[in-house]
Amino acid sequence: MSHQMLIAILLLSPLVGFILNGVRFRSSNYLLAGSIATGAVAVSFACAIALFMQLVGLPPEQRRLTVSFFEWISVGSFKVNAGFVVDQISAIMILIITGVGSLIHLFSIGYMHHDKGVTKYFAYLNFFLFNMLILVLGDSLLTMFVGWEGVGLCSYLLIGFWFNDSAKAAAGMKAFITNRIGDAAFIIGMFILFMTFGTLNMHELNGLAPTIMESSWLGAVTLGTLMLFIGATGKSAQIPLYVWLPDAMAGPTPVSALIHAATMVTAGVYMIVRLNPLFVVAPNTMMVIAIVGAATAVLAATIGLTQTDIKKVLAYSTVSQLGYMFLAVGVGAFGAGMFHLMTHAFFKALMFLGSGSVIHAMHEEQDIRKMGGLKKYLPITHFTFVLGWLAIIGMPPFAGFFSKDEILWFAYSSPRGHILLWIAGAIGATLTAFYMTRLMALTFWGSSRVDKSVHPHESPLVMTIPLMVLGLLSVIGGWVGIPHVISEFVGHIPNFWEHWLEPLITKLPEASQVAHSATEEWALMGVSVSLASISALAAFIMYTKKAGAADKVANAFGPVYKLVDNKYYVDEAYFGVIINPLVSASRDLWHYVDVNVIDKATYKITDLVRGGGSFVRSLQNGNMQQYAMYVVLGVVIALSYMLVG
Amino acid sequence: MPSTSFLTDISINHYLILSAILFSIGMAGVLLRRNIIVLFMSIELMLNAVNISFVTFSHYFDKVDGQVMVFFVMTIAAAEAAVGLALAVSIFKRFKEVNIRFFEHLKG
Amino acid sequence: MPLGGVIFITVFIAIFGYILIRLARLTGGQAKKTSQAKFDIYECGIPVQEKKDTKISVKFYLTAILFILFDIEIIFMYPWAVNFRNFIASGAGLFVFTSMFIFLAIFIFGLWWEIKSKALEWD
Amino acid sequence: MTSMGSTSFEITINLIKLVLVFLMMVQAVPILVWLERRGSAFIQNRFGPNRVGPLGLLQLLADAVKFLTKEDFAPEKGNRFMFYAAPVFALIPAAIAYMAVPMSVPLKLDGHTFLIQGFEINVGIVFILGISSLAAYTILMAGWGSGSKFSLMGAMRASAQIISYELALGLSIVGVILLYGTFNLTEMVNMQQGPLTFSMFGYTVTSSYLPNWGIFYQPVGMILFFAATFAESNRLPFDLAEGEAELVAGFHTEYGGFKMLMFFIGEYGHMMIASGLMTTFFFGGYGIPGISFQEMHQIGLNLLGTETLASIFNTVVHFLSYNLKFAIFLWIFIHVRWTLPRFRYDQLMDLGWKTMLPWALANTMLTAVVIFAASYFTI
Amino acid sequence: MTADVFIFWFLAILTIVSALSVVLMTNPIYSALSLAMTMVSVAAIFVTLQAYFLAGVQLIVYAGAVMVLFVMVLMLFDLKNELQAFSRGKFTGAIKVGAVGILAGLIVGAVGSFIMAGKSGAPVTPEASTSADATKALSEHLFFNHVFGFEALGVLLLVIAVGTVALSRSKGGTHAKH
Repeated sequence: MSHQMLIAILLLSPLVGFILNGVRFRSSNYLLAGSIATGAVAVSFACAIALFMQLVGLPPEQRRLTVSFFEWISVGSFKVNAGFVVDQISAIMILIITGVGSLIHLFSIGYMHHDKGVTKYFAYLNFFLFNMLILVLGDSLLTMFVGWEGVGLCSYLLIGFWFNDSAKAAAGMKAFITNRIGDAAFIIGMFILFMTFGTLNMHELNGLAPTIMESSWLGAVTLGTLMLFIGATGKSAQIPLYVWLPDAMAGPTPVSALIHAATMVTAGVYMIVRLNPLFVVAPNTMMVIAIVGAATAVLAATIGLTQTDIKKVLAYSTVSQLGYMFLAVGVGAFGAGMFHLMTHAFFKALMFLGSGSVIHAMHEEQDIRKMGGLKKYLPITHFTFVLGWLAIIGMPPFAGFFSKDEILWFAYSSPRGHILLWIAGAIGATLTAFYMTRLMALTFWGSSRVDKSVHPHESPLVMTIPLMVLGLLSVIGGWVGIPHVISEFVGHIPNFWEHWLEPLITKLPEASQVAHSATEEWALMGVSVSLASISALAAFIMYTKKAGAADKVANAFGPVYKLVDNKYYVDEAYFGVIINPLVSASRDLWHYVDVNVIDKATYKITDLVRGGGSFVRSLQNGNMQQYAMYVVLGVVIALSYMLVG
Repeated sequence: MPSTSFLTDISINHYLILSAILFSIGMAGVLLRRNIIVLFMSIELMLNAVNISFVTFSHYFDKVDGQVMVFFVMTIAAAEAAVGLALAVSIFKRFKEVNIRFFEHLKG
Repeated sequence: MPLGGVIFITVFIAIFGYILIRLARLTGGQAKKTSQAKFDIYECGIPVQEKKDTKISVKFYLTAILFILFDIEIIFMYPWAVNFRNFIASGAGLFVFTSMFIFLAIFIFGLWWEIKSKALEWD
Repeated sequence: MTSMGSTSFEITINLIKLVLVFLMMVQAVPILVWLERRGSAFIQNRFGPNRVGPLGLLQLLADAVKFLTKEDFAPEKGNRFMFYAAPVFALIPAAIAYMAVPMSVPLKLDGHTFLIQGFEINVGIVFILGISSLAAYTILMAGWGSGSKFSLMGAMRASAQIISYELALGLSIVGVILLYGTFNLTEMVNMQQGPLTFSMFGYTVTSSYLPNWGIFYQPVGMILFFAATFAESNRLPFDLAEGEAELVAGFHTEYGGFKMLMFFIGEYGHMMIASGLMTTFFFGGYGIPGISFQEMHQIGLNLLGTETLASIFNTVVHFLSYNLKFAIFLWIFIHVRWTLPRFRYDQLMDLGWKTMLPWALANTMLTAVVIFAASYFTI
Repeated sequence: MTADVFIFWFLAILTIVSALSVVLMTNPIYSALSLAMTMVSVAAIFVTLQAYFLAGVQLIVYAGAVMVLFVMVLMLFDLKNELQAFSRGKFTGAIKVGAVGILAGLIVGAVGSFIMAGKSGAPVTPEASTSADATKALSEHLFFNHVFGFEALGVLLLVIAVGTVALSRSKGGTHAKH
């Protein structure tokens, strides 16, 4: 099949699934709905594999399959096609999206089977995938933006899926509004780029990217990329717009796995990697990205230390890991960012699904203080969760180790890196190891604190198979990008990842001033792994062996603990500094300006219009033929004018 | 003005004038008749006049789009007649009235 | 198209029919009014029963409307059908095939709905 | 008017030909009436038409005398103009539509070519459908012009029936059009010559003894088409328009004498169109199985010597072939009339809308799929 | 005068006369039958313009379907001659007639001015194309350039089919008869 056909099927298959499920959204036949949705995504996955194969078959510099279905907008010089492109970056993305997506769909059949709105759920899920694929494949920023908004909408719909609970509905709205702020910046960024380059096609933009560094803060590229980055912070939950993601855990757990861990939230990183030639020439933007990423990684990790909701812990961990990805792209390690994006998609989806399995087993209980000792009830879930845990804390040879280590190494060694960024990353890694171990300990190990009325049970096969597949991927997923130092050590295993992405990644123009030796890399690797191991061990002891040790530590830190436990009062600060003043200012405007000035003026205009209207009304007497006569008279006058004039 | 050539050389203008006359007759029907069904018929007449123009242009400029347009116009005219007559029948069944002026009473 | 021939034969048949009717009147003669009943319309042996407005079922016009709509859909198939092989030969077969089948799906849905909603029931 | 001939001689011949075809159609009616009566007499053991003269032929004469001596009558309540215009109008669509059916190979005389066909029209099918759809007016005019409620109801029923079956008719033809890829009837006939040849997936299968007739490709379409034409011509078992028990005689309740005869001509005209189209679409038209037009011409040349005579021979033989097939279908029309009972009106409408229309749709889709698949996937 | 010219004038006069009788006949059934006549002659005019397929469609759709519907509905209503076929009001009536007259005059004048200006001195004579080619071109345009319109019309027809059935079922509005 031609690649045009494959791309069309890839895109349309989830849409067809959405329509099929959407028209019968009242049905509660979970098996049918789930089969349709899963089948649709599986078809997409097959197409994605076929496309990937075609891409592999091409010589590296020609690996770019494009298709343009129709001309979407054509206004003057502004032309946008409904064009889609599969190249090295987007091929990986569609593989992740459809592959992980189909596993999560499969999982959902088991997870959602008792829900009344199951058909609606699957319809949303398919629609999300459709939009995500548009986002990923779109060949221009505008096409991407369509998907960008579409996934935002689906995210809103799915977070507020149980909208009868007002807290969950509010979480959906919070996500939506927070995203809007970012989207506004994204649009402004598009304007700036279009004004500068006259196109929104990403391939052309990359080609047009200037070769000279832009050192000014007010340069067009810097401003445009900065704006795009602000858009990315909204979608990818970075400081300052990360607040929606923890709340987004109100949605069904598979949704958290698919949207809020594996795919949608990584859109920001993807966008930056896509446009890397532009970002490279704006070092200031890169610096901002790196700092924001590092700060987010640490900040979210600290908040994760104190959370007690199993999904909130994972949510902050996601924010933190996304911070790592931004750190990576901020220091120019785009490949490493993408690499971590992929491994993170595996192990975080795995952990979310695992937590879903736990929640399912615990009958909707999410508080880890009421768990413990689940290991013997949920053997498969526990085993796969352990794989995810090892991957996220960066234990070699699990997937997370390679990607995280590569990021840390680049944070240190890259010309745009800095030792401080490395330190922040290492602290983040240490904290990650700690809170993830804490999560494991409180949930699976130690003594059981499970309520007597709850009888945990292992989930059905339809839920555990995705866990096992993702578990396997969490182990081997990192082996495609083994760093040079290790590969030289164990025998020459090529770094597939780097080779694959090479044609699309722009090299940083600054030559590295300091030559970094392999010893340095080994040392840094050893430091970060051992820090993580130590902190994991500490957490293990603290939460399983020595009961009460955790409280002692908390008391010792007192006010700091309280600050972290309340998530640094960020939500409250946003309310106090932005939202409340905005509301009261609006109220004042309404009371004084609106009532006295605007309303009065409009009333006057209304009176005028009403007076005119009562005159015109006499013409509109309901006599259709009279109306027709006016039309004819109008035509006569217009025609006479044209003939005479 | 009507020279012999006007009578013997049939050109695009003849068809257009014919179309214009038909259109005007239909327009007069719409403006003057009071039976709602005759009004519909007059509208059909106007549409036919337009169709003649379309086909004429299509023929003389060798573009098929005009004919496709006529195809569409016919479809839409038929659809319009169907709905219009269904409405007229509904109203006739209830009020025994087809006068266009009566329909004024139906306004909100 | 032999338009002249069509017009010619139409006029010819009209004249032919007119002459035939005239001829029949000549041979048979104009009907003589021997009684009023002879010139009344047919009724089964009783005085003519006729109400002010003859009730005719609305079904007839509904059938006619539905006929128009489906007829147009069928007419749309004609240019498609006559050119289908050419489309295939020129490589556009799949596109035209698909677009017509979408159209047919709409058609079938309409027909199915009409049957389901009992719009076509005569009692 | 160029296509009516290039010289005044050709034009004159062609116009005369039109009149001849029309008169032939009119003349066929007495024969058909006789056939119908004799047939019914044999089928249903009726005696009348068997007794009058040799073979009952004098019955025709008796009918003619009766038609001619009838008083000319119009009901007072009706609309005189409509009442008289309707029967005249009944002749026109039937006659004109029939003239588009090709009846034999063209006659070649001294460099002139004469079609044995009223007029050759490239969009033949569309033309015939369009013209014969005008027949509904005749019925409505007659029904309304009579001023009788029986007539009006009969007219309503008849026209509703005609238009309902026009859908199935039109749709069953789509399969035929898909098959031949043309609207032109002569081209269709030419495509049906030679042995049966299926071409699928790049393979070609030729049958040695079956002709290449449309019926082998469109059996369902043939049945649907034939059934729909029965309803179109208001013949039993679809003659609900004149269900005696309910409507006396339908839209021609008030008619008699010559005016009645004209309706008959119209009805038989529709029968003839149907038979002609059946022959043309599905049974090879005027072609003779096993012998091509050229071969027949060659036989004529061997027998008679000159080109002109051979051409005449060729034309006549194929004309007879056409008429043989044509007569078989006419006889089926008559046979069915005297063997099948009448439908109830709701059954009639159900058959049209709920049975034949879906089947015709399925036939169309199947034909399209097969044609598409056969030429798209070549093995 | 060649046959083609004669046919054009014959058809033009037939069309205009039957169109006029649509508007002027007081009995709506006569109007409807005149309109059917107009449709048939318009179909013939299409033939003179070599739009053969469209002529057939015009016959099938307009003359054979739409106008049958009109006639059926009128017979269903069984309206006798209307007491007052035309709208009341001498003043507006005069305006309407005047407006239509001026419109007709303007259009004819506009076209005529082209004749006077001699812009049609060399009448555009398209290449004679066989009708098979014309239908082929028509279908190609219909299914390539206008395929969206084609599908949209399918949906439109569906909507109307559903709508008319719903309308015919309705027992009347919510308001009482005054």
